Amino acid sequence: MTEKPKIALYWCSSCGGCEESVVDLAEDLLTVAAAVDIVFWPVALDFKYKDVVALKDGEITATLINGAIRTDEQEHMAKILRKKSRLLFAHGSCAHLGGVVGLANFYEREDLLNRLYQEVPTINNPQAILPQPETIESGKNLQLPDFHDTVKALDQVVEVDYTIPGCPPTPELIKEAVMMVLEDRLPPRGSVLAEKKALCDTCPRRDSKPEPLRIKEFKRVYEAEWDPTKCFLAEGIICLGPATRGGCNARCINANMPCRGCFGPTDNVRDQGAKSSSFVASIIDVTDKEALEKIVDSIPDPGGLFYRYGLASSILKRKMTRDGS
Amino acid sequence: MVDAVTTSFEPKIIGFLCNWCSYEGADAAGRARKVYPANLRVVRVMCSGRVDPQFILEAFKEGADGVMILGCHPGDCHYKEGNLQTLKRYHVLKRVLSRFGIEEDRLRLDWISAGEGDKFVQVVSEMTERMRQLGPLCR
Amino acid sequence: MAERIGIFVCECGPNIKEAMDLDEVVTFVQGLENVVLAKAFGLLCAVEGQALIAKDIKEHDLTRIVIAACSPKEHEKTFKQCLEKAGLNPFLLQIANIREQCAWVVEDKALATDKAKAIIRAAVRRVAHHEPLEVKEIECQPHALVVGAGIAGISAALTLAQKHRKVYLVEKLPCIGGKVARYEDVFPSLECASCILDPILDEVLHNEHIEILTLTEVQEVLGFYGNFLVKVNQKARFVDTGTCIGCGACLEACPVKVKNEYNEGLDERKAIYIPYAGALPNVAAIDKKHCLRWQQEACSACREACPFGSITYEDTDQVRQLRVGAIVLATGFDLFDPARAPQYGYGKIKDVYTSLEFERLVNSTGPTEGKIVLRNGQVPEKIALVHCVGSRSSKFHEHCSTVCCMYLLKFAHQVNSQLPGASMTGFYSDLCLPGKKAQGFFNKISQEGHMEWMHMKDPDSIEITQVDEKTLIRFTDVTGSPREVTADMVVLAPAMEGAKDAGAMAQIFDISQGGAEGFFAEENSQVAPVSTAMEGIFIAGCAQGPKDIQSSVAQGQAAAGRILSRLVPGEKLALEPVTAEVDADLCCGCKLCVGLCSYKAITCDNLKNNVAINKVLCRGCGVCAAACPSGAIKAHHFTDTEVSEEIKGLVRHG
Amino acid sequence: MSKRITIDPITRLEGHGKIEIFLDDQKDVERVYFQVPELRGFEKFCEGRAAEEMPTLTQKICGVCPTAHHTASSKALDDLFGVEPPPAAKKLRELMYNAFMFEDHLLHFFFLGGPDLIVGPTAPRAKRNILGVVDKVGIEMGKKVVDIRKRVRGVNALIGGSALYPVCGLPGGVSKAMTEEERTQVRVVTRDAVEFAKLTLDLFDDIVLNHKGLANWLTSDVFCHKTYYMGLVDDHNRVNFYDGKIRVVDPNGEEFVKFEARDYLEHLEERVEPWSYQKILYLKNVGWKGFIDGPDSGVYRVAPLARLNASEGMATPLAQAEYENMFHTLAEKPVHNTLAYHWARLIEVLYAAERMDELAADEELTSPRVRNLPHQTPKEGVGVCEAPRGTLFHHYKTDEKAIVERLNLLVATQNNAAAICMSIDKAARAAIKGGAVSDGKLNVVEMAFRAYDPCLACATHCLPGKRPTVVMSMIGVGIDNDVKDPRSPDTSGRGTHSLFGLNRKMLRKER
Repeated sequence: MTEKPKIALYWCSSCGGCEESVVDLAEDLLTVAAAVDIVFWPVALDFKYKDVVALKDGEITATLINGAIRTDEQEHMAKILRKKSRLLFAHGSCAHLGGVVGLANFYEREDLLNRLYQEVPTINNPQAILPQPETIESGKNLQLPDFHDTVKALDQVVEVDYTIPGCPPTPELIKEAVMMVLEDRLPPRGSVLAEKKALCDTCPRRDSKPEPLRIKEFKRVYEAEWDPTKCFLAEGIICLGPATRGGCNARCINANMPCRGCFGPTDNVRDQGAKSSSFVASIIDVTDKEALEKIVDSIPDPGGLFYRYGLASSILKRKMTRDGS
Repeated sequence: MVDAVTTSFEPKIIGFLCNWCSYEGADAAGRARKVYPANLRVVRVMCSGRVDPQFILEAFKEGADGVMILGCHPGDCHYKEGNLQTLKRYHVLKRVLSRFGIEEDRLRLDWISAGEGDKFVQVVSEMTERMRQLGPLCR
Repeated sequence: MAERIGIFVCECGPNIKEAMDLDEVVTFVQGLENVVLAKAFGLLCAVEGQALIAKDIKEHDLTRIVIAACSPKEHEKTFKQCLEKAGLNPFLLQIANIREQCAWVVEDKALATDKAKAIIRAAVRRVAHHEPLEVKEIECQPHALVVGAGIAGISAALTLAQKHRKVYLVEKLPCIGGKVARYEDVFPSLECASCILDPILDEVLHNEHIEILTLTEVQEVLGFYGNFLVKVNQKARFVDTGTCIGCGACLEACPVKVKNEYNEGLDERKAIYIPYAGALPNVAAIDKKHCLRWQQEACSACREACPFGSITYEDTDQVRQLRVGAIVLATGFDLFDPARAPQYGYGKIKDVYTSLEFERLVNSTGPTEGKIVLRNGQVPEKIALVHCVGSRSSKFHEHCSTVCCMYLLKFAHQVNSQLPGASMTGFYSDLCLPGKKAQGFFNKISQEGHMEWMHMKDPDSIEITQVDEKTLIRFTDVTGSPREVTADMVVLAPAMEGAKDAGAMAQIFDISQGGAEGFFAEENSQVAPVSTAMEGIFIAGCAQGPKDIQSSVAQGQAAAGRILSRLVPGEKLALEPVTAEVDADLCCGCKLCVGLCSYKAITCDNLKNNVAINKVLCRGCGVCAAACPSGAIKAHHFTDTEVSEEIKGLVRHG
Repeated sequence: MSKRITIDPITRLEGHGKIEIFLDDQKDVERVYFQVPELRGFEKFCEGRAAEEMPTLTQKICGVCPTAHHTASSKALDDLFGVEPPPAAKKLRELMYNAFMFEDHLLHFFFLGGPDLIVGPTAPRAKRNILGVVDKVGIEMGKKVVDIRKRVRGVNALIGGSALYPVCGLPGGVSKAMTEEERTQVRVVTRDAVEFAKLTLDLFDDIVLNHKGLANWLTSDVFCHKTYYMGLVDDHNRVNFYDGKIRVVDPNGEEFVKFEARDYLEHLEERVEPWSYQKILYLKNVGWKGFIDGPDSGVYRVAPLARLNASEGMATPLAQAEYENMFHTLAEKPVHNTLAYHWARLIEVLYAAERMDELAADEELTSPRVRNLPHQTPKEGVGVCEAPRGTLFHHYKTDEKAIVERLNLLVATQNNAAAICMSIDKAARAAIKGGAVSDGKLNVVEMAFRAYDPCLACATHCLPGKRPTVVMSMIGVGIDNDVKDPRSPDTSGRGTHSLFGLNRKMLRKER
């Protein structure tokens, strides 16, 4: 009998939500698992690093990696798995775009450590102890993986063949991706396996969008109540739907909250944040200096909002630094 | 903040010039043989309204220390209101750039008509001087 | 397959050559990716230069061309043609401006050399991504739209029709002829107005090339010279123009009376009405605002009365899309409202009239069938004629309305001939009597006598009050001393202003107004008096400024002339090839771009839920492409890739 | 160079951790280190963000207990803006919260820590998991577990938008009201939840308490630490997950302090160890004396057992009875045995179910008024709730435009960090003598922390939550932890197939 295709799953810097989304495949996972050999899944199985190394290059049919890349260990694993796999999938927002953790790129590594271990009000750390890559305590040597200055999306350390977007991706999308592999009907390499169009296309509030859309003031979700049937933008609440790939089943919209962009940009857009800033600016209905300054200032934290998930994969990728790192 | 680097440092500046007013203004300066800093590199666009924020980020990423968008004066836009779209985008983008640690002065928006060769020279010179003070944008 | 790029560097005599080290530049760009040939030449724009380019394109089968020379503003066209002749699509060219923006503005030779390298490198990177574009042509639309069927509009329409141009003559009132049709006589000839106007109106009404749209207003204008798309709304008349002969039977029958605006409210009309006796077309119209049927009352008096069954309550407003090549705006004037200047007592003192009211009073088809009488029916003995009401004024309009002096003289003549016993007083601060006939007219009327002139210090130094039965006129005379005069009747000459809806018109047609007086601004007051900043949109008559009939006719004909001379049938208009295009597979129908287009070129298909850009209307500014949140809009010749490659070429390494 | 034994990664918990056991020359345990090796720094990169984004931003700390972070964060926003949610909003939040506690606790008992007791600490590795549990409790029970978790998660999705990452939290309320029809559906679920919780406690009686070997573990000194205990209590000092005051009792069960969330800084302090990214919390007013227990050491514990120890009862009748029963059976209060966490957890499951049922019965739940708009200028806010794994604090300082300037997060497992290290150390010393190491023995070491159900993703605001449900489902598809080749036949395969089929129901995508 012919060998079953080999599948591997691995996580890098992530929260576990993507693993959850795989489990949510439920009985479909059963179907899938029956049709494949899962050769590596540290989260679930006892296969170890050495088992992976033992595999021939390209022996794994497809590997799904979730989580962003921040440590040497993660980068190293990603590279090995790339070598061993015919197809490599970025699984979820963090692998795809850097995700929420990518926001750390607005700060220096040191800022993070100092905040955590020295500044927070609860801390008592007079000798300013910081976790160390290597500690020797009474002759005992203890290691911790060091972590990089910059959070990276998966495709910044290895070549990625396909992407399953979302924080987390929907089980449907994951299933479809795996079936594409099994049934050998994958779209062109590099595709993001979700809707081609932005969220507005499938948004339940689509038809309530006025034309033209003009905003004299932006409202923040805590400042106002809004009509739960109307387009958020029309209500003056910033929603990133127009700049975000569809495929999420508009889950946030259905909970009466605006889109924050977890599915990332559509194909021709290189920087979701830049495009968001552009379209948000374009619906502003004032041009006189003062009024303009005022309304623009009313956009809360434009950087963090427009780059909520996509900072690490944006054009600039991180805060510009004096030392040029 | 002028640091040691800047004395020898020559910034690279990308200018997005609209075809109808500012690019003409730049040519006018040329025809009048008005000498100005060689630091400026010009991208011609039909309208300043074509300038996608992605272009500006790309310019910074590729090595520009400063970026200028020059368009027709409000009311004189060849396409009626393209420059006003740019004006709005500029104000939003400025706030985004600050998050990236890019000083406000590194992005400048100004209006230059076809006749204003002198103003063009003045704006380019100011911008170059300011970038010299700010020093290189490290990446 | 990789592109084969040829680079031609122009020495421009000494201009470029001496400003930089051209050999270094050429050697450098020679080594750039996809470059198969790079050479410098003395003067590329010269015949020899163009020949060289054409020859090399063929010999080295080049697929992309970079020309490093003067500004594209100088010779881009020249070189485009050159490519075309050599069989290359002209859009596969990129000009590197190393003269105006390099050689001429950089002193240091080394710096100039570096900058030139960067500029050319950018052009090379960019041109590799150029796509061939096709310049599409459409046949220009020879038809014309004339807005306003007054004497100016009519003159324009007739002139155009003489050359068999189809003309849509749009009038918002139910009848044509404008103000002139409501005058009795015209100055200075004192001919009867209808005698000169009626034949013209008749000609218009029966001209096969002129389509008159009464009760019609323009709602939207898209497009450009040679290709305007105009949306007009024709209000329901509820009377069949084909069968109604204007017998007036319905008017008798109608139970509703309202003030008759066509007689300046001096008498009443019915809800179904003909504006004034002799109004053309001589067809009744129902005034929906007052007709009982639209107050939920079951009245059909007029339908029952009509012998021809012409009453059609079923009529509805009709919106039409007209395609024309040019537009004439002849929307005329309205009078300054004297009530805004309480000193004239207008609206408070009953026998104070505006000039238009007096025109109707002396008009045989007017409220009194031409009799000059006071509101109480008595004949006035003393009549005051007041010049410059609201014009030449420090408080209101600065401008002189140019015709008031003349028509007040006309009034004097009309009074004289009807009420020989009546005395008249003219209150003026200056008289405006320009041209070859005016002074003679003044002298003639003065000789008729019965006219006393009061020389005011300035137009504002007059006050009209009611003292028991008498109307008292106080004013400061030219010497500065206060004076008093009484009168039975006062006729005011209010300033001429642009039509009340001129502002709205200006918006719709995207032209500007000169100032507070509301007249449309001409392209150039000296040499382009009937054209506007908007190519293909012309102005004529009092819409452009105060003037008499003669000048209005002249302007109407002038506007028509401009159109006839330029808008030749069969002429091709090249469409802008640098336009934006929507990728329907990517467009999510967020519609954010729709409102951004200054040319209303973007429309949303709500069924397909995506937008489309009208190639004819798009001007290629690229605003929509920059704003499109999902990158679904491509700005041809300025695509994201082309621009970003150019940026890389400009700033990367050195 | 001393001999070392490394357990890496430790399994059947959320998050990544590793244990280093150093043996002395006698091959006895000299020192044990419990390391947590990563961080993502939410405390830093949430600075500069808009306050209203915190509930959806901070919950990405952990894909396992996002609802806890979402809730603590929403409450911090209430405090920040000084706005009380309307009654309906509070009830919706609490309902969602108890639903979350219910399914998360069950997850632990049946899939993670529970198996240690149910199938026995030293049972073969292949059995120490949901599969072994099902063999022991029977497939019918297995079906019930799967089914009730699925339906309760449905309640989460209904209120929060997504069962995984709720988005409904706003200062002063929630984004969406509940309809009467929805409430009717929910009531059916909550009634069944109560029944199931009872069933689970009976099960615990049968297979743990009535099993001498296992019961002994519950009293064994190996798992005993006399520490302080902390938990959230209502006005009558009864356990509450969603709201109340924080009560701390000393090792003798006497109230040590009771404080408002806002005052947490006066009572809690953290320290850093160079060999772990996890920070270690202790009672500020007792002070850090090292990894030791007793009244003089600031080490305290949180989560189920601690909550029961720190309270004087449960707010619902059935849970109250079980509460009394436990302390009576174990004949001490506070109970110091770590393994009693398992029991306490099930009592909380019952409480969560009863509380859900109370709330679902409340007609006010469907009031359309689910928001109050804030009017106060924001400055500082603290929010607290009892996460499954312990007391969770969110603390924000903002500018007047509600942009976060500073934030501090004290997450559940951090409270237990010191105790966990101690438990592992103690268990290792007891289990490993003369260097004799076996899988069973090492598992005894792992049991020591597993009882706490630690969430290290949270603890470091960093690492991938290791999905225990995944462990289960993988067994479900016939892969056994001890069998390296998944293609090799697995005797338990059949039973697990049907189990897995149900697992699907349980985990089907929320809508």
